[in-house]
Amino acid sequence: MSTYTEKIREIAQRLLKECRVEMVIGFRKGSVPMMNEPCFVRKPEEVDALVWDSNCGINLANYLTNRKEKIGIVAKGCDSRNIVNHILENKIKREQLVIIGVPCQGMIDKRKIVAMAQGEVLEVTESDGQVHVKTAAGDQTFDKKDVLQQNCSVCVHRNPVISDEMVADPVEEQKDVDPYADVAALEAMTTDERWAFFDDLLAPCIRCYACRNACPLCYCPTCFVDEAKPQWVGKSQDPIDVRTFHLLRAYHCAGRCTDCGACERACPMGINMRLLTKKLNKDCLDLYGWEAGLSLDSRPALDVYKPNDTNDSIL
Amino acid sequence: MPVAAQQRPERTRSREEFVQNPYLPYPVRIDDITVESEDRNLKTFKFVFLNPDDEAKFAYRAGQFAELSIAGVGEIPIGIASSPVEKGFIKFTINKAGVVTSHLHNMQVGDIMGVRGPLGNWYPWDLLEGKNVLIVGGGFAFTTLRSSIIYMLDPANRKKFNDINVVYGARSPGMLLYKNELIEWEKRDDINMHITVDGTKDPDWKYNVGFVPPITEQKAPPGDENSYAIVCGPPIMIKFTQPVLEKLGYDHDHIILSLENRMKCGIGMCGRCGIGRELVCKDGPVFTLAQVNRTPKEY
Amino acid sequence: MKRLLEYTGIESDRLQFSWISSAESTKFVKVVNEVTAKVKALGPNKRFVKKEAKVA
Amino acid sequence: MKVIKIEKSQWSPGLEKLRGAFRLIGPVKEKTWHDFQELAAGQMPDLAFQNTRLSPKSLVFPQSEIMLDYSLDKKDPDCNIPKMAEKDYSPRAVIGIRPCDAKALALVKMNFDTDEYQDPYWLNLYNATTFVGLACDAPCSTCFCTSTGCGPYHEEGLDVLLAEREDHFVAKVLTDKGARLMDSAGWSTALPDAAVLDQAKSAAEGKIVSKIETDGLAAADTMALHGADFWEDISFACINCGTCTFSCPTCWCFDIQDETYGKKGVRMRNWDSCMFPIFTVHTTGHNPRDTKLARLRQRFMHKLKYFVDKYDKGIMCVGCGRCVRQCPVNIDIRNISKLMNNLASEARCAVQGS
Repeated sequence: MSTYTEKIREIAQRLLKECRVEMVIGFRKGSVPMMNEPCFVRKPEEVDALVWDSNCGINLANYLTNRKEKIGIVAKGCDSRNIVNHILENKIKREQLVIIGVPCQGMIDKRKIVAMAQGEVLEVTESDGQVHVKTAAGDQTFDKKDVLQQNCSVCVHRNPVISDEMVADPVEEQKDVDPYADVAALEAMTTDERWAFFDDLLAPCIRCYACRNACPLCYCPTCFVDEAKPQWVGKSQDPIDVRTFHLLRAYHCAGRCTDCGACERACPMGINMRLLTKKLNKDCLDLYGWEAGLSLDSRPALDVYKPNDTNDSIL
Repeated sequence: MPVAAQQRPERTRSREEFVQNPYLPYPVRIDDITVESEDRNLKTFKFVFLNPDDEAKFAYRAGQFAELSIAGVGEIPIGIASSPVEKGFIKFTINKAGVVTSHLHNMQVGDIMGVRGPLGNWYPWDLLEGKNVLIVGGGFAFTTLRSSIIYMLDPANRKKFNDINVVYGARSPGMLLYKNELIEWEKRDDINMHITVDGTKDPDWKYNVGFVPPITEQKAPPGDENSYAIVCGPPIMIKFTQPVLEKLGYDHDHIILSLENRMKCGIGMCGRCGIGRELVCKDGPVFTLAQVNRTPKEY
Repeated sequence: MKRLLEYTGIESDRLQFSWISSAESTKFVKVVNEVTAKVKALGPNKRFVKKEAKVA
Repeated sequence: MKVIKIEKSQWSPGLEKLRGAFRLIGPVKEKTWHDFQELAAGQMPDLAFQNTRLSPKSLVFPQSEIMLDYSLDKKDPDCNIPKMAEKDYSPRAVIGIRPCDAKALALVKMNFDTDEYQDPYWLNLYNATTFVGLACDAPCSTCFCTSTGCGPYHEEGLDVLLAEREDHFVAKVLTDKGARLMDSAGWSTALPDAAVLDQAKSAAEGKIVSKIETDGLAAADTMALHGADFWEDISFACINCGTCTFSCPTCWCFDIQDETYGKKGVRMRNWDSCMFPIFTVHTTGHNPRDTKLARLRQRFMHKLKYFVDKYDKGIMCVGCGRCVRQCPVNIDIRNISKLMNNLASEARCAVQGS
């Protein structure tokens, strides 16, 4: 991972020195374990702040929306797909960007480590596939593949789909993984079981909107949940209002979501609301053979009409 | 300090003591509705309290505001347009803009709703005694200024103040509030009215034509340690009137403003209307320009 | 949308889509009867309903 | 200030006795975190925790709370006239609240209990509750209470302070409310040495490794802080979600909403956040704080400057560290306070506008 950091700093410094970009967006070291803070660097001498490790799960494409400057952006696989989506949806222009592609090796799920740690987690380091955790009650080591974020463990697009520079050779894509196994498991349940499952899943929600605000797809000036004239959904903790919010938020991501996991990572209550967006991703794949943000030349599935589109759900 | 503070009895900490729930509005009935502006977006509502003794509890000073409450729709903070010297009713002039105001504009005489207040502080009437008062108003922010003018012109109060000048402007003659009262005040000799409109094609328009700031510069008296200016209007008007007043010699703690901000509770608890340490709903809405300059411009 | 609602536990028969031009009155009658029959078969909706806010 | 010894054997019988007079609330383990919940019959508070994930402010300030209800039925004489909602304010006892959260409630009380207005909902719940605190002997690495005028054995806002020992609890009774609770639980074996906690107190305070720098904030010039140039850098990462404000024990902002259900309706209040754009947007669309920089700045200026000036009781933070641990993009109040504090000491302004 440290070679990634050096390469990112070197590319960033060159881009800033040659004035090809006005700023580089990346991560800087966090002040608590397993956390990094998205930041921007404007001067070449400040590039040493940039780091890269397995705690860069927040999607940096979220910080590009409506920006006018020329920007260098560090982007792992899913980030790059969201950049493609941003360009297709006119939220940023391709010529504004110098994309520093990062072949991704998967991000750590801090909640898994906290659950398996004996005491309070004080420090987490990683070296060649192993994660070393220093806790208040002694040290522990885990295999990285056991502590990955769920979406990273089934990710098949680790390499950036679009980039101007690459920090390393592409990694080998995972083959023997079924990204939609969890969705299929839910589909197998009965209607009553599924209703109860989502009741339980969304119960802890405190309506803080971290899932919406961490997602690059959510850039509406006034979100439907904030609208007062007319008011679509209640603002209280009533379970039906909470469910309505999550249902409609997920529905707005249909055919656009890259399953980067930033929503689940940002949620203070650790809710796996990705189960909603992944169902829509699975449907888009089954019905239209579409995966979001793979190339700049094809329009998203729900944005284009083809004669052979399925209409089995229409009377 | 708001009037409620002086009457607050020595408090004990028992639970039942919270008889006065500050979120509970006084029930009122709409007694009269008059359309003020030609575009029908401004209406003055006259309310009467359903419980007569609520009126005494609602004793207010000119410059305060209240939360108009419609059950099932919401609340809106509106400056009190009626004057403390007018008894038996309270008046508010409402501009049709959002959810609650639009609903209110569709209500009829006789409908029941609620009023919560009086809220916020008021124009510093004790300080203004014996001083010259210049009132500069614009558009529909003239409500609390009407309350102030009627308060000052009341026979019991007029002699407390020296000369009173009023500069009040609106986009066109049809947009002026309280037109007949304006004509009455124009005729009086103990108040100098300078009514203006941004523009008009009406040939027999007898008063000024021009924006409020230039008219203020031409007609308003120079400022000195005995003169205060109360300014209330849209931010753009305040922004261009301030240098004019400075040129006329009004220094910043002689320029009094009534600010507007998003509000919900109106009693200084929900934390939304803050500008720096001050809360517009409780420490304001009335501030001197000197105070406003010491706080962040977040209104 | 039908598949998402079904997935989260609401019977898919409760939501129907149809393309009917204003000229196709017979199709409109057919679709309305069909949908009414299906919803009646399912009985009153108890899931996605908010009688009043269930809060403190 | 009596100090009582509660043998571990007396602990659960005492709690059972308390159930007669109080509804018991305590920390309950959920998957990998704790939250305060009402304890079912026989359920014991799980005191093996560092702190709950969300602060216990929801016990006196529920996230959604109905304030008024009203009829919308034309035939009803009281149509359109709101009434105060019926509430159950039967006595409750919170067992195991941490000193930082208790002090936070004391700070927040200053907002809801003022000379001019008292909030009946917050105060009725607060007064109906007896707070039995649990001192921290193993604070988190992100706790910085000792530098915010609070501490692992702080007593402000508590009725009883417990300290857990090997085979017993040491209970320091702080108020009459606390004494009444101890009597109804039957815990009365006095401990002669009232200073038995002092030694543990300093030991616990020694374990606090983190701190926040605030000494220069009171004298700082508000406008200089507001116009500082570091806001752009530290607000860049912020995604303006409500996580920090909803998990913070000293945040009290709320929104008021009406909801109608056919012939009746309610006026309720919900937690709100200065991080949300709609918090301050005017009906005209004008928004005094329309950038995330302005909103983030408001949160930290309020906690570290406006509150300090208004109440002169130190900063509006008890160092519980929840916002530091929960922020998805790692915005750290300790860093921001240091930047503000450094700016303050550099531009030590002689005249602070009154």
